[in-house]
Amino acid sequence: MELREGVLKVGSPFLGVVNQRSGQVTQLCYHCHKCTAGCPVAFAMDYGPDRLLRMIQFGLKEQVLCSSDIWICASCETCGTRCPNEIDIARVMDALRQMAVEEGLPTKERNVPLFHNLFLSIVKRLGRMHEASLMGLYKPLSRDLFSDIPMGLKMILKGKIPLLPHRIKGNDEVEKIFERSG
Amino acid sequence: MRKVGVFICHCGKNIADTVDVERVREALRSYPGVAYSIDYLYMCADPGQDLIREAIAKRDLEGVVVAACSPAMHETTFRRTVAAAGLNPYLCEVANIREQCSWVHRDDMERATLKATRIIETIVEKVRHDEPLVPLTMPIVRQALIIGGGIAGLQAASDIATAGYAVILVEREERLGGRMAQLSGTYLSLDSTVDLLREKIEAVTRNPHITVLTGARIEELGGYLGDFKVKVRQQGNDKEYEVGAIVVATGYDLYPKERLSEYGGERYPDVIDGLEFERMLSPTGPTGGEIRCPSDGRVPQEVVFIQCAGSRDPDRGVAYCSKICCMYTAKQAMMYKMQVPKGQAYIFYIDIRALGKGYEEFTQRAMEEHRVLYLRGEVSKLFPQDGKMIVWGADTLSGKRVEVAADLVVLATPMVPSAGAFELARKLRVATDEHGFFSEAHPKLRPVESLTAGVYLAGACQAPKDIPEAVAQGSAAAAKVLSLFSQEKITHDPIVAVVDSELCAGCGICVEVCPYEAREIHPLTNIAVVKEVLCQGCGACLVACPNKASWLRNFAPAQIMAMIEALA
Amino acid sequence: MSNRRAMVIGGGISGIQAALDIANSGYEVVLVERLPSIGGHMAQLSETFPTLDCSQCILTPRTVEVGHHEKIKLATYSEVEEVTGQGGNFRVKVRRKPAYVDWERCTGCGLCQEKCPWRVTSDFERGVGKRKVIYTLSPQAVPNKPVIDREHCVYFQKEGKCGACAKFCPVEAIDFQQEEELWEEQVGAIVVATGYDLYPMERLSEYGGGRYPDVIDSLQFERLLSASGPTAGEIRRPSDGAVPKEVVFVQCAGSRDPERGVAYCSQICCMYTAKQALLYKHKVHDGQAYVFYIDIRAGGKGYEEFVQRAMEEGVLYLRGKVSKIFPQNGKVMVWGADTLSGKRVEIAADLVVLATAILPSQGTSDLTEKLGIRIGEGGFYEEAHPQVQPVESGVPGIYLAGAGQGPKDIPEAVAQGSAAAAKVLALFAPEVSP
Amino acid sequence: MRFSYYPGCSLQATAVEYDLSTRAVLQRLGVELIEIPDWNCCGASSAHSLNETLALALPARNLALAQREGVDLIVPCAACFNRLKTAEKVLREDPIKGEKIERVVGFKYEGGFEVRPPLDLIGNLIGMERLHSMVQRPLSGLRLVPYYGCLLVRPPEVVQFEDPENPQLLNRLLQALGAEPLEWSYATDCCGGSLALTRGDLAKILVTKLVSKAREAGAQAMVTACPLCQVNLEMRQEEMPIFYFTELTGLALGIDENWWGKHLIDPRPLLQTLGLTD
Repeated sequence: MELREGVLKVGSPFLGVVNQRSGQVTQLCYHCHKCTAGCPVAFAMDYGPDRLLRMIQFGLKEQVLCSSDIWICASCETCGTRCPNEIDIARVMDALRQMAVEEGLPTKERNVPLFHNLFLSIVKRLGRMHEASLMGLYKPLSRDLFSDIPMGLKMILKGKIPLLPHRIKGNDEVEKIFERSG
Repeated sequence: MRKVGVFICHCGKNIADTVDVERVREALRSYPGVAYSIDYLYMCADPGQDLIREAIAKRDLEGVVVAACSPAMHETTFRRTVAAAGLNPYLCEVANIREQCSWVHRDDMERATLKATRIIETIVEKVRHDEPLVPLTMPIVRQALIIGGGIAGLQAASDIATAGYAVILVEREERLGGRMAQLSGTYLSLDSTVDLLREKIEAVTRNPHITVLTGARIEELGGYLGDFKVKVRQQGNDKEYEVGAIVVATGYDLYPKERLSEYGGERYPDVIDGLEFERMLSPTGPTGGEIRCPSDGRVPQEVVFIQCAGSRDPDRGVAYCSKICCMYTAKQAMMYKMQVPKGQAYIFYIDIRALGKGYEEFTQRAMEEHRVLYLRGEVSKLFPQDGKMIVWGADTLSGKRVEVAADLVVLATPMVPSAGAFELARKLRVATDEHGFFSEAHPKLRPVESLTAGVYLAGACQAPKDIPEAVAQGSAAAAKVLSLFSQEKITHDPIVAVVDSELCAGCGICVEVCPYEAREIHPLTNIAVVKEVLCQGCGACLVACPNKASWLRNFAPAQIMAMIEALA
Repeated sequence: MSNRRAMVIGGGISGIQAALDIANSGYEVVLVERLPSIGGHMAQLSETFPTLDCSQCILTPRTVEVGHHEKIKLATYSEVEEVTGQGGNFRVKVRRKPAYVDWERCTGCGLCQEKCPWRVTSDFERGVGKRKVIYTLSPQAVPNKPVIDREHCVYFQKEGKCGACAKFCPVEAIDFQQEEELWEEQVGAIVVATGYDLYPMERLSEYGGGRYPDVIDSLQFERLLSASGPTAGEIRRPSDGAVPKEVVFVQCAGSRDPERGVAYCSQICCMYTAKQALLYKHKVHDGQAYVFYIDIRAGGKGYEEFVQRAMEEGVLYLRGKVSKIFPQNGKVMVWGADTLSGKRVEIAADLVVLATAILPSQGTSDLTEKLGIRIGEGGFYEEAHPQVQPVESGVPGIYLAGAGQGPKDIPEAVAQGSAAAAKVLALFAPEVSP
Repeated sequence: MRFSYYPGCSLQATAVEYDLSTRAVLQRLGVELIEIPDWNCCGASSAHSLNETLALALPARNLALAQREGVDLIVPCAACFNRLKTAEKVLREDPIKGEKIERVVGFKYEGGFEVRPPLDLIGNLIGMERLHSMVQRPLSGLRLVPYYGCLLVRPPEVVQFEDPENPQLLNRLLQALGAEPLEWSYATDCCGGSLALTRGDLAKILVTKLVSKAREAGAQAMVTACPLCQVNLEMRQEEMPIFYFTELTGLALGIDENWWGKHLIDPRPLLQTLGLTD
């Protein structure tokens, strides 16, 4: 659905789905931009939180779900805290990220969902995080092999990154939680 | 059995096209108690009314049912008609077979006819059980109490007193003029409010009919419409007054700045609210009208005005728009530019609400002539840096973030009901809305009346409004008082609640539910008493009474049961 | 000794309120109304914001009260011809148009309207409905007496042919020979409450006003919404009677547009548009309503919350002006913009509703000359002082109320009606020593 | 005073000094901590990005473990605290989602305990006066900016902690320790911690700005209560040490644990110049 020249069609269920999944009434936004004005990473986004809400209102599902915004959002909650209309935009971002992953839509920011996926796969296996494993998986897959490597070594040397993973006893419970959460 | 006459109106074709009025007429003739039944093209017309009058005389009718349009249209007409024929008007009732029947069943004449018959039969039952009633009357104390000496209260006082009635004007502060006295100038003309207000104040203080009590408060209020008893405390002394009507004009306060923590609350001296800036602009203010930064007294070169600094913010509990901020901000920015021509004024807004005559043109002037920069967006954060206030905002129209290093920031904080308004409302037994503003009787057609008889509203105590609206409301409230005072006596519909003292247990539930303060528990008999002149016949008490000890006159339980029987 | 009778010019809600407040204080009032019955524009409305009360239902008790009031002399179908004298003692010549019906005889039975074979476009229905050539404005009209529209009446235009109304009238009230009446009223004070008209849609040529049947103005849409309107409250578009599934509301259609000479804001459009969009959604559940706006001006008690409710119920607000409207394949194409996303927007609509600008009602400027009061920018009556004398005209004894002084909504018009009444009452007050 | 304790993954790894100092300080203040047995990862920002149920259920399992202890739960990691509070709010206020989470985890939330950050425990339950009275080595001359970050204060309706625009506890705590907390306007501005690894470039921009603002305010160091912030802030610059508030509390209370060596930016030179450590 192209907004620029095409015909605006609003009947899409996208708005309703986003509202339902995020628990927010996003059409209450009157576009005062307070969210975007206070957002620490809006400068790096394609649209910024306010415009993203606008696009949700327009039902521009693909543009929204493929935007860099949803992955660049740092979940700092500044937007929702200041929103006069009580829209918790960080919850909207969560819902959008979840939908983007479910729909398997491409994104420029592929490393962010990759990171989250690896993170959770480790938690599923061990019950807890293991940074060394995470880095070992993430670095090659993200095609970002070398950045922060000296920093990682420094941390290992300082005993801040244990090399051996610790699996919790109740890991079967955690695995069950993963399974039941779908 | 009371002899009832039934008069069926065709309403031209309005009724007769859908309802077979002749069949209805015939059906009614055999209904118990119906002594006479006739149909006619237009009952409300003179020949129709003549029919009714003649039938009452010739056939000794003791009750009348007119089956026609809604009673809202012609009940008064027909009651007058029967009264002219010597029958008590409360023995005449209207059966609505137009709005409630013919208009809504145009496609089914058979059933519409049956329904019309049934509607009329129920009303016949009602009339058979109706009591003859006379309107209630009571005397009026022709003196008004105005609470609040701001512009709305001053206007109400002077209009009432000009018409020759005595007025007690109670003002909490030591001076009259209210918020308007704090302002620098009005928008549009930029006239000095001081001069405009002086005239209004003089009109009040010079009027011999007006007693001005400043530094005074309402301590207690008793009585009701036409005869309130008010205790006013002034300099420690209490004095009681009797008044027939009350105008509430207690105005507004600004929302406390300290609750706006993302704007620094009260932490930064160079972040001020709209009224503080008014004082700065005013020649009688602390700076003699010079715009200076409170922190160090310098002339601000960049001033940021933030509209909706708390308003339209359900998150803060202020979901409403404060209505006046768009205009006073435009005015303030303009006055700033006139004083500091090289300075820059920025206004952050969401919507420019220029709601008034000449207002749109005024904001246009601010933009065009005075180069005030309007930025559509909200400010996210304010903080000090290097002696300046850094403003982080946005302009949604360009989609850009905006950062201004301002010398002075002016917050257009929300209008809220003035302190103490809620307590006053309780004393006056007047309803308030969820924000504490006084509730009007009807948002469209009764904007200056409260639901409490004899208590009227003017100005910003009812909702945010600007000076011309407050003035118009002050006059409007005065008109209500003048209409009241011009009556010889107050007359009141006698369809009011009554209490069966045998059944009443004095539980007081009816007192709680009555929206008009028309009920109390008698201190000696411990039985509910109806203050008939306050009762509006709404029926809330009847429903609430666990003992069924209460009913409305001419809506007695037996009567209603008989009406229901007629349908069965 | 001044004359303690008042005249109210204009029988809309503001004039009604003024008349009732004065009459209820015991003074006689002459209420002059140009149309055959009172009620003004409020009688045309469907439901009112923000409570969604039925307009007719809350208005009728007031019109009926006026109709019955012993102290109010109703002069409908009449206009002020000439005013002489001064505050306290005005002499006003009133000219009553011939109704060609003897209202003294007429019982208001409505038979003539039924029998009249000729239907023409109704002004009251704003062209989206028809009426007979002998007509009342509505079934609840006060007074409920018909008038004959001479211009369309076959009897007048074809030299005596037809005359059905006269044949069927049971009380012989039809009087084709009736002439206009001219008489004089002596009053001490005058309240001017002549209200507003809408900007003619035809002048909005980029929106195809008047050219495309499915581009209508907001009062036309009110008639479509109204239960007593031509569609009995069903939303049907004029061209083919279809239920529109996409409706575009265009605010500021003419207002805030100095190029068109309407630099001012019409003040009520934001709210009634929100109401219309909401009512549309209530009637057509699967329909989509779009509102193009520049600023949402919801400045009244409960108004902001009302607009929020419309948004919450699915009305889509687009911030921008519409640049062009044109028909295409049975649809009405709307080219607009949304400045919040910086995008152009194109909507294939079934119906477009223009919130056209509020103008002073026709005849306002003539009346100012007769009354000797001032007219201000935009052609509205000018008040003595915009801040502290909003209902005074500047001429002693003449007061202003309602939208004739400037666009305003019902509660403001009512408050002004009462305020003007207060001025009259103060003027009429007998000298009482305190 | 007895509390249960949820350190969370970071405090076992990159924020080990936060764990050490928290335990030591609370012990000194007379608090007994019981680490809830066999706790699991709360899912951090990854779970809520990908799966809402998981994001609530992972912390809920820890709440279930804490519920057995029946005392308030201390959570030093601001991210864990935030996730646990979010789950707690759903369990308390949202019957539909709450019931689902209970089913997924296999427990019944009964409440009866609060989730608290140690800053709340020290500042509000123990009190600044008591803390001040126990200071053995006032941190005189140490000029610091308090840095709360995001997750401890936002969203306010979830964390129910301090005013997110103007929190005060860290300032008051530093005062009680004899240090010099400085006014600055970035105490709750985001450092980009959640993007530290995936968009290091963005994190760097945010960190650089914060550190330069801190320097402008005259700070020698920053003080945090969040392991994500601390690591991110120390990773993306090389000059300004970033303290956990518990480390400085320990220092002032005279606890001679040596956790300084764990820092990526060694704070010892700074402390030495002020004579606060050897």
